Amino acid sequence: MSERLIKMQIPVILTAIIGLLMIIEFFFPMPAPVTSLNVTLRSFVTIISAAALILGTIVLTIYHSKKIGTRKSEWYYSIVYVLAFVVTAGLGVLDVRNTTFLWIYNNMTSPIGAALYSLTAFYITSAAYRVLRARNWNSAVLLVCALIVLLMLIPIGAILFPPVLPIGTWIRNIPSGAGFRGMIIGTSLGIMGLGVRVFMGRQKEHLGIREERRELE
Amino acid sequence: MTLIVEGRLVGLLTLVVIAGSIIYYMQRAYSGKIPKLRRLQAVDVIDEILGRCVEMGRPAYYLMDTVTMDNPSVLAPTVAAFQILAHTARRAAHLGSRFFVPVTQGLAYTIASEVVDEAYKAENKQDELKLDETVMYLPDGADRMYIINHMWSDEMAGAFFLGSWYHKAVIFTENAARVGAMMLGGTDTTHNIPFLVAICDYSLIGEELYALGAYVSEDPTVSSSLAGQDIGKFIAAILIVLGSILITLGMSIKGLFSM
Amino acid sequence: MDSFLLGLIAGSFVSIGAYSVLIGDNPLSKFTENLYMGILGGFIFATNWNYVRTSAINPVLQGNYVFIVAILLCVMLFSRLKAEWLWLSRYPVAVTVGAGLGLAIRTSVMADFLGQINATILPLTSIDNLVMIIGTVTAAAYFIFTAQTEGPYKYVNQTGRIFLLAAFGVTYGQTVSFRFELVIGRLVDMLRPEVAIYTYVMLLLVALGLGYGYYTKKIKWYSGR
Amino acid sequence: MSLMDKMLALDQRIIFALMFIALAFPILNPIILPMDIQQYSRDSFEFADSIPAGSVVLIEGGLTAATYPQGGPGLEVQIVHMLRKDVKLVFFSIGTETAAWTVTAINNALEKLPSGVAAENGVNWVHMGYVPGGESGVAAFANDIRSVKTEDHFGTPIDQIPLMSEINKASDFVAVFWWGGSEGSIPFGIRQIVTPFGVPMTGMCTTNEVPNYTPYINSGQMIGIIGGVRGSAEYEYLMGMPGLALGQAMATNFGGLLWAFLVVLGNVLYFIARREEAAK
Repeated sequence: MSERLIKMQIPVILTAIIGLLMIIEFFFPMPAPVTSLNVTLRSFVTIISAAALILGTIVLTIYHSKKIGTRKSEWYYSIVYVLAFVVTAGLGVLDVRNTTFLWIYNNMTSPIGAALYSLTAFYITSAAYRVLRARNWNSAVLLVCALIVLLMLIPIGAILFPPVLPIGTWIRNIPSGAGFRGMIIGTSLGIMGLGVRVFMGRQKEHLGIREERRELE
Repeated sequence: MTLIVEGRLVGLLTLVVIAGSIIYYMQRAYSGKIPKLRRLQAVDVIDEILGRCVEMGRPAYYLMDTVTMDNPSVLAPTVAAFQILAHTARRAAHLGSRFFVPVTQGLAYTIASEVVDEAYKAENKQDELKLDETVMYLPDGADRMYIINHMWSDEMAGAFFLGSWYHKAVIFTENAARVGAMMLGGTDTTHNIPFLVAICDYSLIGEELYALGAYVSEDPTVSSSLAGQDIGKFIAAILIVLGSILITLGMSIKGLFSM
Repeated sequence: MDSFLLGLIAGSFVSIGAYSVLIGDNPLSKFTENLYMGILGGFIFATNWNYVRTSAINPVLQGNYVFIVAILLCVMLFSRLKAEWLWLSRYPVAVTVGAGLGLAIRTSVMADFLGQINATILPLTSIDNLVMIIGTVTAAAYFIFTAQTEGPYKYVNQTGRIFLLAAFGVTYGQTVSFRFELVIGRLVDMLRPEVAIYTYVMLLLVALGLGYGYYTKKIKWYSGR
Repeated sequence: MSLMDKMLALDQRIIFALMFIALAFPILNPIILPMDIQQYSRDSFEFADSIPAGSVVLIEGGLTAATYPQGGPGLEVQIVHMLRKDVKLVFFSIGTETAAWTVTAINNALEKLPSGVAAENGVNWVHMGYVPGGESGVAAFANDIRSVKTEDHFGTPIDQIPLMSEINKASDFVAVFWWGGSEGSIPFGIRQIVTPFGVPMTGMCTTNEVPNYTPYINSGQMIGIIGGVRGSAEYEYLMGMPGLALGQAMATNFGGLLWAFLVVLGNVLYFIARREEAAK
């Protein structure tokens, strides 16, 4: 079989077959063997997704190890990464319910993750003061809604500015609800569009195949 | 043994109609008739920003944030970000403005380098391009401080925030605004659209990012897909308006949906 | 000093390390970030390895040989590490992307597309219903790209944009409160009566350390921007 | 530089310090203000309260370290709420981190349980642990639990768990409580459980995601929602068990006011500067 067939065409066809199998199974009553094939395929998807996450951590560890090897700028921080990775992964692989492994995770990773994730609270505030301007009616609508809703959410807001509560709830339920409803309809059509493009083999970037020269030229 | 699972007939018909219209436009596009997309204001904004950079002799930054190729939910914005990069790089080469594209993922870095290289070659401005200074690989975590510092030291005059943006949107847009750059921002991650819309001079909302990518690259696949999806939006509008009028008159078609 | 209190104190120290990035990148913040990435990487590696072992390797050892195919696909995924073998990884990606898109499409057409249309078919008897109908239709129509903006579509487009901006304004306000809640959640643990003293001492030490670093120019001071 | 420019060029770190103080101050000396209950929280609570004794509910635990302080108190109180009503609970998570924090929620809830309430692991509740694959994982789990889970989070084989003996699909549950935190995973529950199996669903998400899900609530696909720390505080209040969430909800007061003040101040300065330029 030609190289192009194995390396490119079969993966594309395989994507379409599996995708259509899932869709057909949902709309049409299926004989038992087809349903059990789909059940098996879905359990494969969870296993491969777990392996993909493992691969992600390995790629990052390789990057940091190379950085230590070549002594690139600030390579000593990579030693911290590699040591932390090896100790945690080692303990975890031996026994995923090891108390030290869970203690390290609960008391070292969690607080840092929470702190890093909350950093944007500070950046939002400095941005609010220094760049968030009602330059045109676009940003004016956005800013007024943001202020009303924020004051509605904080308990003191409804006490200082009572009308904020009914107006804020109405804005969130009706205009904002309609806006998001429009976007959900659009996103749903977007997923269908992406599905058709991928199953028809017209979109292959996810398989690492950059779009070949367009047939038109 | 009913032919179709109970309650899912209308869902199947809808899917067939929408997928059918997308395939129809796709076949037409590949036989030469690419659907004509609405010219988005952002196309002129790209030239306006790059023109300003040439006047002031300062670089423009093109930032894409998360660009991973194998995650389907991030595939559409990633492809759009690269299509717009190709167009913007070509316009930058044509107008002769300096251009900087930091990327935080390895695979995306190789693709971005290819795209920019091809763009300068297409404008035969190959000699002006110093690729390793234009497209740079910055590992995740180390990119924030590097980009912010260079925004200030380069006194950048223009910035593009296009692609799948997450919590870094606020940090970069604030600094870019403080430096005084003219900015075009667009993402489809609903949590971060507000920041780009509020802070950037011009902004793209959700699917407009894909439409801009398709428009500037005349890509038959995405253009025809958008044309087919528009059919779905027409159907939605008609069903809602018609259904609401009928229900006001006492005739409800809501039962149809659960056939 | 039981391990729970020790844990809270360690948590407070590393949080201060993470927050020090607000002053500008410094050795403490970089150390904390890399420590975080390392431990989290190890945690993700171990927990996902446990899943693959219990869901794929054990069944094969117990005689369920279908899962050999799953293990094979996982191994093929690792071919991404070498450019020449990249094509091997296209098979596992094809399975996940194919199934992923199929599963999303098959119910999205009913839950998202038809579900939202059905919910917007409302009697024109109240202002709320009218606003909801006009808003949903124009917001969805805002993303129509094959209609030219010269004709009547221009007004539909602008109306839709107002509703979308209201949606983003609401999201902006809610996100601001959400971000504050994240900080509060961290501060509650750091300022617990039995932990607060350690937090204050650590803050002092970090301030002195960084101050010394900046004074002697060992750490780069980022000018106020 | 005019006074205006100087005020606008205020160093970021001063604003950061002000924010730290505004958020830390109410934690050190809390002030509790009256707070009315939002309709979404009331709907979610009443739906949970209507679950008949002896039925089995599926709970997705999606809280991470960052979102546990907001959602944790509410989830803990809901677990107590359900176990006291003799409702059986099956937990699962679509993230490794979230699976670990679900264990914390269960342990804290068990401590809060009044004595005499049956809460045996494997009989009254079971934690099925981590299911990878995002939306596809949820679909796999919903259609055939045993195809993706051979043992629970603590390693007990699924066939030795009495609670799981008659359960293998999403339709075996009376309801789903989707504590999605900031995963953005609520649409997964709606698309892979509510729509295909018709199982009613409520749940929790962080404050920033509430607007995204109002369409699902208005359409009835979701019954109310617990929004962020305020939702947890309201659930605690409705259960008559005020706790950690109430104090944190109050702590957002000064931070929110500071943010609002800075936005207004920034815009006022901006408009004054713009009018001055126009005058020149």
